[in-house]
Amino acid sequence: MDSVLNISSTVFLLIGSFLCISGGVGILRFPDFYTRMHAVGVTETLATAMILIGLMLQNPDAIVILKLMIILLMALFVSPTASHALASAAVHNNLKPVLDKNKNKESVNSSNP
Amino acid sequence: MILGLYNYWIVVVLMMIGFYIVIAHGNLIKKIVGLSIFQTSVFIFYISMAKVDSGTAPILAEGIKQYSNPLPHVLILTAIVVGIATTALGLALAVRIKEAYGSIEEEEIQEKDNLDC
Amino acid sequence: MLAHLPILQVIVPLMAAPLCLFLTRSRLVWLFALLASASAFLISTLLLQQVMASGTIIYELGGWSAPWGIEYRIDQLNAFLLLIISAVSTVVLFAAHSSIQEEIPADRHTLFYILYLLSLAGMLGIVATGDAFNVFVFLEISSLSAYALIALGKDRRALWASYQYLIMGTIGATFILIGIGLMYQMTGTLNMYDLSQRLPEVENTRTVFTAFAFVIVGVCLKLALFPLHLWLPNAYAYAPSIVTAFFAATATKVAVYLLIRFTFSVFGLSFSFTTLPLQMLFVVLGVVGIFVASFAAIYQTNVKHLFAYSSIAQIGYMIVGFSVSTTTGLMATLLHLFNHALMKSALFLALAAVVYRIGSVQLNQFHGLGRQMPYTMAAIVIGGLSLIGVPLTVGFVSKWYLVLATIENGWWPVTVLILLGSLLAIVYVWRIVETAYFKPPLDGSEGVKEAPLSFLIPIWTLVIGNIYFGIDTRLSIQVAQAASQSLFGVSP
Amino acid sequence: MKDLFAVIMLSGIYGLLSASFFVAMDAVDVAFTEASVGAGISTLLMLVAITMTGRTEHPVRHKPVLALAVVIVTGSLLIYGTLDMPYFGSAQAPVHQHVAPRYINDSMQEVGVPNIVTSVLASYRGFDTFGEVVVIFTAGMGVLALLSVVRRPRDVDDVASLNKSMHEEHLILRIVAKILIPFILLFALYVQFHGDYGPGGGFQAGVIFAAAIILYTMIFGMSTARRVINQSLIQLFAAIGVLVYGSVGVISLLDGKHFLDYSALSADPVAGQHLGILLIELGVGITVASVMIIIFFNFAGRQNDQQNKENNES
Amino acid sequence: MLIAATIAILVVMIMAIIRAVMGPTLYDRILAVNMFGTKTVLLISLLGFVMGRPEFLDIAIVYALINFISVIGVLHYSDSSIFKRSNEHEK
Repeated sequence: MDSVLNISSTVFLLIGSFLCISGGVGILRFPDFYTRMHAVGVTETLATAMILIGLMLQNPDAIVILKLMIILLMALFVSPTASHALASAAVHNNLKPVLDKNKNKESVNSSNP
Repeated sequence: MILGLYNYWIVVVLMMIGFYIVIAHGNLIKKIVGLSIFQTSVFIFYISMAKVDSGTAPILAEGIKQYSNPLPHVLILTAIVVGIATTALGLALAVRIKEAYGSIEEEEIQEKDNLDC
Repeated sequence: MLAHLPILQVIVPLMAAPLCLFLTRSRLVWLFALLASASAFLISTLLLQQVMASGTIIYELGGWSAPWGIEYRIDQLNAFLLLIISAVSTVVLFAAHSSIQEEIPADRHTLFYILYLLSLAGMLGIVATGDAFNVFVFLEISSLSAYALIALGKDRRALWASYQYLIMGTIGATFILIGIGLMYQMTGTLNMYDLSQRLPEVENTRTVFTAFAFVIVGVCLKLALFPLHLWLPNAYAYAPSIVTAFFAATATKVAVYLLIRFTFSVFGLSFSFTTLPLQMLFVVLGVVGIFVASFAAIYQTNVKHLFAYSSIAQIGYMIVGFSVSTTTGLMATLLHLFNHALMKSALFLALAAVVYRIGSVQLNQFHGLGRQMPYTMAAIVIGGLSLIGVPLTVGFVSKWYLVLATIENGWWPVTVLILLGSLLAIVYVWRIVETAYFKPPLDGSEGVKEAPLSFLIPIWTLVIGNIYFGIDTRLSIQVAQAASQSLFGVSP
Repeated sequence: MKDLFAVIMLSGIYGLLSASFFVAMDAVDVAFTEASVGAGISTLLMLVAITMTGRTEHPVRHKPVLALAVVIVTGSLLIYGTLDMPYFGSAQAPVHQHVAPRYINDSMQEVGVPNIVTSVLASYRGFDTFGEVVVIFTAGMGVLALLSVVRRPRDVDDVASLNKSMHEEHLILRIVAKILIPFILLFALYVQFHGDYGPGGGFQAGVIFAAAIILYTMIFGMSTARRVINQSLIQLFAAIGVLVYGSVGVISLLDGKHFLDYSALSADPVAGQHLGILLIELGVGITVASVMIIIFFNFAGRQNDQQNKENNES
Repeated sequence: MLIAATIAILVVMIMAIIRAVMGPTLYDRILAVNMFGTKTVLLISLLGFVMGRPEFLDIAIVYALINFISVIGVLHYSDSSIFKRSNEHEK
């Protein structure tokens, strides 16, 4: 039983870490704000959930699991809300996405709103 | 084993970055940011000296022998409060200076002051 | 209750400050603040008596013995300083109600009194405490309220002066914090007495040397010692007059106290003055400070600026006395602390009265004031004479002991320089006298009347103090002597 | 970096980083405070300030050679000073040998609180904490003295209409905030009363409580928040916090004990300590929460005023 | 395994800092800071487990809260008129 828990915890943590890293690569490599935002927003919630679940499997203490649940709930509430607010603020202030692949280089510089 | 001090050296470098921002920059807000970096680095210095190898947080629990030193933590809790108080007051002053002088650049304010005299 | 005097000294003004918020009328708040300050004064008198009679008083806060808890340790030096601060604060506060009517908007009056009381409590706390970190906390209480008080000044330059003071003051406080941290790291204690016991063991380490350097530089920033004085003139000149009178008489004194406390009691005389070339450094800085500041004072057109620079020069005298590091030298410093507080508070209060009547302290507005405001101007003249060091004023007593101390030590050139510095004081005081008495009044200033009694009473209390303690020197000398002897006794 | 906005974002990151460092160094209570203050409140205040002072820094004309020299001298002095320090983490350092062992070994018998930081903070060095509360009270009064504006009723309506247009579209934010705010307040209470057993205490609780109010203010607008929280009432609360703390001390004075000696509060000294710590933490919490709210309201109120003026002009 | 996850998170945090320094727009920085904040929450939770005192998760909760509030604050105050005006300038 113990080893099952351990292995599953490891798997969850691994997936979480991988998602985190991919989000990080996304925020660095993607050409404009909206795509970066997409990279982070998509991976973030899942990565957080994976890592927190992985941690929950490590510890049998009820209080700790409860606290982790609270953090998870918070993350589920907060991350999408923050992303939404951020994106809508960007749109509201006329930040234009980079649509054409050929213009990538110039647009990164001129994507100042 | 001189490397046993590396932690303090990093703190010193951070401190000096903050200190440099305070005295070299002319922008009032930036000075305050520098000040808070300077102070935070001092906090890190205090906290590093409280750490004991293989010690844990100073909250008593069963089966733990080595705790880190709680006293610097207490001092820094107080110092953090002092820090935020200074920051708040400094920012309030900067806002008022902007209203009164129309600028938050040290040089421009100094020029306007010289005109007043 | 007598056993609790040390703590009551600090918490009476400290607790009175928040209580002010519950009072509604400005006059009521003023009376309440005055009451709090007066009781602090009463307590400090009793404390001084107790200390002179029975020696050092130790008060353990929270009932925890030092070094685990915080203790208040009142010896002659602290008791003397406590008396100076609370006395000046009470007298100055007496004039506050009239003065701030003119200078501070009505909706800020309550806040002014609160901040004033907090600043007072902060200074008393710094002086009373025997714990190095507690010094830092109370230093910040007094400084934060000082920044806000200075910024209440009418002129927009008050804001800028306050901001500069905030930056310098915070750097100073952070330096002190670093110094305390380094000391703590080498000894494991924060209590000053305990530090003085444990520092000698590790005295020769580079860390303690650095700790000393940081503490001293930090204190000197607060002290406005010569190269670090740039924040002071503007802060004093543009603050509300009452605030200037209070701070000019007390704030730098507290810093001098800290300097003495750290060098003499904590690090010990032998470390401070023999291991390091500190003596030379301080004499040079002190003397250069006297001259630079006095020359600067001569060229000022704003009288508050003028006296602010003169304050920096006076700090130079205190530092010279301090660096002689003999009993007489230290005694001269302590006497000068007391005397300078008397004269500067009288001078700045008189300026507050001038501001109340003519709304300006530019020297060219002073024409003919000698006839229009005879009592106020007479007070300025006596204060000025005291600054110069004319016999029968307090200024003479401290200069006399200072000269004695330098001669005793064989520092002839310093003696000559001190006397030359006093000559410079004659020049700047004369400029005021000349304008006020020998120039005809300006056009359109016919309506200027003598200041009201609420100013004259405190001003003349201080002026009479100036003369009384210049003639009957027993009390001040006795206390200063006891204090300096105890400092040398503690750390041989 | 000339863009102040970026500078402030980075300093927020620095706050978060140093707080994580504090966790790694076992200073959980400090990390708690630094997270809420360094990364939260002070970043917010700086942001509000730059909306009023402008966002870009002008280039410096002169070369800061002197400043560089001062910094290098100070830095090398400090490095020089580190050379004789005990090594990082060494249990033999004087810091761990003197004073501190008593806190670690005896505080459970003497104070009876598992969190040693709390027992040192509130009992052994309770007077420092009193000073800390007064510092924060001073800051609140100072900000009031500098920034408070006399409010006319007409302005309030302007603000309300402005806020309405600004926030109507943030429907999602409003709903999430409505769910979160009670939870945050509850959590603040938990932190307040759990400080004896885990990281937390009055200061942290106060900041979290204030953070909830600040969130409310930002999402529902200044004038709505003003209707909920009366300005002069909150000032009285700031004073009450300090007074609660002080009166605990005065009670022990009246009982003939030393100032802040909590054993005066109860027949059993340890129970007295418990009660005393509870009361003073409450005082800290009240003052900190109300001062934080005062500071934020005054900054934000000033900013609203300036905006209104600009709108009226244009 | 915990250590590996911690290191991964640290790497991502560095990436976020790089993005926050590079910008180029305001929103990129906010995004980076927000991401940094959530990663800090994870880091703190992980650190608690690495050090064997997982009961300190309270700090992580506070982080999550403060992070949310500061993102809202940043957006709220970056919406104000001065920013808009300076943005128009840049155009």
